[in-house]
Amino acid sequence: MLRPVAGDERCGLKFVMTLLETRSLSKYFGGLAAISQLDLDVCPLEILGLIGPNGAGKTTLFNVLNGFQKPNEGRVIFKGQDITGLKAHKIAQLGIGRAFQASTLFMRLTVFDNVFNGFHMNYKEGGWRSFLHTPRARKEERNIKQRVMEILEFMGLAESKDQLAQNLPYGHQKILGVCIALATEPTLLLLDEPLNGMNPEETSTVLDLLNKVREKGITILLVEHNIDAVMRICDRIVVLNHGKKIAEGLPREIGNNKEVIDAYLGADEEVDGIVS
Amino acid sequence: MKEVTVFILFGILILLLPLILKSPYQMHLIIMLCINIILAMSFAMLFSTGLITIGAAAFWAVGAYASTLFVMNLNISFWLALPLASVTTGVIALVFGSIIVRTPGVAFVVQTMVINMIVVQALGQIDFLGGWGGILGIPRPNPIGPIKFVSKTHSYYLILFLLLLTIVLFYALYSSRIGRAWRSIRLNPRLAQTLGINLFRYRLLAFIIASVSAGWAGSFYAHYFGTIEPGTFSVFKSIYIQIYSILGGLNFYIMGPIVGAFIMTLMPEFLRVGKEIEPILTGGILVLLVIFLPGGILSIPERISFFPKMLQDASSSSRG
Amino acid sequence: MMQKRSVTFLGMMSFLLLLVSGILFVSSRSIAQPPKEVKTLKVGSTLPLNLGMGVETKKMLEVIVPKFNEAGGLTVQGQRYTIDLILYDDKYSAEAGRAAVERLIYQDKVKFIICQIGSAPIVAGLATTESEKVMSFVGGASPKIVSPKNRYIFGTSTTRTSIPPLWTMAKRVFPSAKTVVFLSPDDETGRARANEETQVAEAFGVKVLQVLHYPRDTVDFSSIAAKAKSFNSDLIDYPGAVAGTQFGLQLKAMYAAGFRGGQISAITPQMDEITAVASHEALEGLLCTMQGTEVPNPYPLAHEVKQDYMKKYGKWSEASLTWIHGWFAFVQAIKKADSLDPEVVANLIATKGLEWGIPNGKAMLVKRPDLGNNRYCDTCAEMAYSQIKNGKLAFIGRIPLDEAVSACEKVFGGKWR
Amino acid sequence: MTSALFTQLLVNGLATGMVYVLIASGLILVLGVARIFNFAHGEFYMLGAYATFALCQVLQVNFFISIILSMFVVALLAAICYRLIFHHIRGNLLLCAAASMGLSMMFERGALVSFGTQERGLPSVFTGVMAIGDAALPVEKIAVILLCVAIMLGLYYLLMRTKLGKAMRAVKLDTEVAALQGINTTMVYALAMAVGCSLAGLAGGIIAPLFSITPNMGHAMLLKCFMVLIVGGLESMLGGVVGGLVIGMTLSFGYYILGGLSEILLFSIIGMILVFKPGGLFGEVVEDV
Repeated sequence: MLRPVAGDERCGLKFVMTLLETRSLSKYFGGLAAISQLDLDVCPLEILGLIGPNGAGKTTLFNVLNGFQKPNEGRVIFKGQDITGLKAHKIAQLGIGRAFQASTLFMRLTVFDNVFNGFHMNYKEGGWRSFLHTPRARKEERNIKQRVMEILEFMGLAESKDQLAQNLPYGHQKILGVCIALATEPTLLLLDEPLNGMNPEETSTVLDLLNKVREKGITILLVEHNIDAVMRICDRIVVLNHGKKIAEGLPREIGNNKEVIDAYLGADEEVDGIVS
Repeated sequence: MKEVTVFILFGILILLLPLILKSPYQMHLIIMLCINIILAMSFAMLFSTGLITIGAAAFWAVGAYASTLFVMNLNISFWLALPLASVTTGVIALVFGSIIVRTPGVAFVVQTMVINMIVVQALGQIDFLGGWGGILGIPRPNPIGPIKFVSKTHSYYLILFLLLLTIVLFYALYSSRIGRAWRSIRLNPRLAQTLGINLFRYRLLAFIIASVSAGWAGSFYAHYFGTIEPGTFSVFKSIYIQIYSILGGLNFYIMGPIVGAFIMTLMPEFLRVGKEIEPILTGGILVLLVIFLPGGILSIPERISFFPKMLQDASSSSRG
Repeated sequence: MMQKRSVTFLGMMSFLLLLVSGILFVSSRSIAQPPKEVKTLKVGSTLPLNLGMGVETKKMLEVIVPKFNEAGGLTVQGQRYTIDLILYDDKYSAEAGRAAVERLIYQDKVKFIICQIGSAPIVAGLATTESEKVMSFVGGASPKIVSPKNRYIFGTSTTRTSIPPLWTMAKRVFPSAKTVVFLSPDDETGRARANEETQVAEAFGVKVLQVLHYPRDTVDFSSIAAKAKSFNSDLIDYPGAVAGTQFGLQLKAMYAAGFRGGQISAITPQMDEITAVASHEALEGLLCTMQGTEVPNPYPLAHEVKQDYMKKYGKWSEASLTWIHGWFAFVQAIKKADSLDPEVVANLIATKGLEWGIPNGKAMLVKRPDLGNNRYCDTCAEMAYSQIKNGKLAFIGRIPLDEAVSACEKVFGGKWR
Repeated sequence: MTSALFTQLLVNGLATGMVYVLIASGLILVLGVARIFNFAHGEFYMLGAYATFALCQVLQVNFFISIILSMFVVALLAAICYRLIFHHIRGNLLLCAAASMGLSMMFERGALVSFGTQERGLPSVFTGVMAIGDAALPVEKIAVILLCVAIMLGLYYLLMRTKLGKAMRAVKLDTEVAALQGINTTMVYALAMAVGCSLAGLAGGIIAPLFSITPNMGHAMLLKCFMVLIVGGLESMLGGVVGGLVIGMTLSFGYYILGGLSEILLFSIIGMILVFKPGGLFGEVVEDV
């Protein structure tokens, strides 16, 4: 499906194929609109930043995109297919991966097992063969264990592979979350505040990693409060406030947008808190 | 290699148990223990997907009654009735499971409990199923060659075979991708969904497999015990089954039920000298075990390593 | 953290302590050995110690058996035996009952089991007692106990044979009664009793309008009573009811529903329990059986057990009498056969019958041709009846043993002696 | 069915139902706030009945004073049980369930051993019959209904208007947040346990003059309460109220219309609720998302 994309220099085209699009998407909680009439386009291979003050509906949007919550109105279209209201596991199988805001991991498993569990969808052999432990299934399992190590090495967690997830430092837990999401081999990765609570050094490491992830052919939709980082890494930025899109464009355009600045100033500058 | 030696020695011990235990009464307890282990493992399997059932005894009952009815009404061999009863249990579990597996948490606990009550009521009310008095004179398993299944020893080897089959089957499941999916669901259902795991399907699968294993335990029970009556399969049996698993250690899906059932089956017999205060002792020990060993008996090794540390920092540490 | 660890430590210590004391408890039992010149005969019993009737029966047995031993015990072929009663809890359940029976037979090597109460544990233990040729003198209401397949089990309670004598008495007390409604619990006993009483009532020319079953644990009988009342029958009968407060609640509810007709029951109500829940008006006129200890001029045996029981425990409980017939039958059977071989004893009494004395009077083994069993396997006994007058049981008469058996034969058919 | 009979059955169902409501609300409260699946709940009901009996019959205290006193006795006992047992394993549903099962075993047999085998009963407090139209209604049933309604109103007040009630609701919603707001959660848990179990104890006291008092009276009641939870859901007190009344009415009218088959009617109603409303009439279906 071709959509016009305003002033996108990087794509070099006026019309590109969108990977994910939402059309007049709305989600209400008891009369209160968490998202209202949202149109959003995500192009392939871009890193799209989603910013906005607390309560702007970013996390709700992720929950709707990933199937945790059903929208009240509107459509979600992924790779040309209508995925509105599908169950979360179905959407995951179609190729939308998600890394969570809070450290949602398998806390009592090792780092390795965390990522290993993430490979659930990527077995070619069925559960029956795996249950019988046939040679083919075991070979595939070895193969997958190798791929787990590849991901851990790629993300720089290989050394702590035998540690329990709950014993990891906070920053590493966040990266592990991304590792698990990568294990599902998604086309589109939803990242919920991966930089939350990190120092500048860790931040730049993660930003490098995200660039590397994109180079592997994975589109990233990023929610982040760290505006500097978003400006640095994102190809495009969408600004939400009260569930509505108030601005969309290149990082520097957004930086100068008066409405955006107002929205942020009006929101007490409190950007690190926990969004409901 | 030390573990392998221990394992082999243990295996020999189990195989030669009838030679060591001379008293048929002790063999009876061991046979009942094996049945209880299978039931507790079926509880543990559902727990491995994050579901807590208080209805395991219901599927045990279905297996027992199905097998009995097949053998006594259709005159088929026990060896055919055993798998047939297991399949019947599986079908009934599919029906109930597809209704209740969608609601995890406390709701599931209450629902399984009520299903247990419904099954017991049905068994008692329907005369065709024997009514409240149950069914008497259920034949022993048909003889295979010289093995007649009259003696406790033969029954022991049969239930041992079923138990080992269950253990191997469950172990294979837990170590396969299915088991990993279950573990993901139990540890974090939200995250598991984003990994593409269909919670409903995997939980239903666990529900059916757990019920089927309870079903063959039931089939064996009916033919070993010779009589069945609805009261045996009441909710309180299900609660006991749950306790077996908790006592052994919930994080040990196979060893936990074995250890827990071992204690809870043999302890009341051991305390029989207490006559009417036996349940008070059993209940008290249960409460103490739960409080002081919340990780189950199998967590003792972890706990023991605490003791030296405890003595060390007895003066320094003040963290509440 | 700290606190928790010390708590753990304490907990494990107390657990160990419990274990050790348990072991000591067990071993102390085996240390105490009786003197050698008199041999010991082990006799087993399993009782539901979670229910009042089980505990009362246990208390009574613990009075009778030591007394019996003091009086010289049992003499078989010139050898004196004292009885060692080994008693386990069967929790009224099949599983615990079976385990207890297996333990009695294989661990304690008993050859005789007496006075079991609950049908579920009895039936569960049946497979083992039969195959191990262990004789059982048991209570329990289940007809499965007297099924022709069994050879070593004898039903020594009168539950299965008490209905025809009851209705003989009922026809005397309520001669004009034409219709009856049954109220019985929805369990095996209730259903079996209700079927049997239907047969008996029809044989006595009384029409059974309805059999109403209620769940075993019911305490609120108002609606059932309203239903029972709506048939406007002459009589209400309570087959299979449990003697205790639940029975009182049924009478209370029937009275509250406005029923004023005649009421009969084969059980012996415990007056202190039912008067605690029901008013005297609600109980007035109930025809029921009476314990042999309560009748005017009780038999010596009845007087004796009551005195002994009160000497040991202070307070008399009629419930302790209901289930002990098995003990007297056992003693009489051994004396008659003069043998401790269950095979010999069982054969003898199954073919020749047995008569013995119980606190209520005389009892005898009867055949059950109506159930296809031509062994002497079930028990008929002399019955005493009473009506409740002003909150007290008032004796109205006995049905002697002969008449009771004849009534049974007339109703169920076949020759019972 | 005449209208008199209908009224009779209605009052009867209401009385039984309200007793279920009382006990089930206690169960829901303990489950919701203290996160304990309390298998010993039926035993607290039994202990309440025995305490009332002891006060009324042995110490000759007035009936109403003795039910209130026995409520406090049960509450104290429950709080002690909480502090000694459940406090160490708080938050763990399964361990609490197992511990409460052990507690139930101890209480049941302990009652039989210490209170004796004789089943008890209290003489009726209200013996009269009230005539409304053609219907003759026993006053004691009406008194039970009124008492239960009054207690439920009191509970409502406690939960909605008092500080303790607010704390309980906060803890039920989110324990951590409540703790951050400075609520002493241990205290709230213990009090929730005490209040919940004392409701069962109160119910035991209220039914003492109507029904009988036996050591194993708790089992049957507990199973009935689980049915109430299935019908009403586990979430709210309202669910407990509706569930209790539905079960009470079903049994009352069921026995009259169907006789012994009414258990089947009850279970088919429960089966339908399982299929169509798996979370109960007033419960949300909580899926793992």
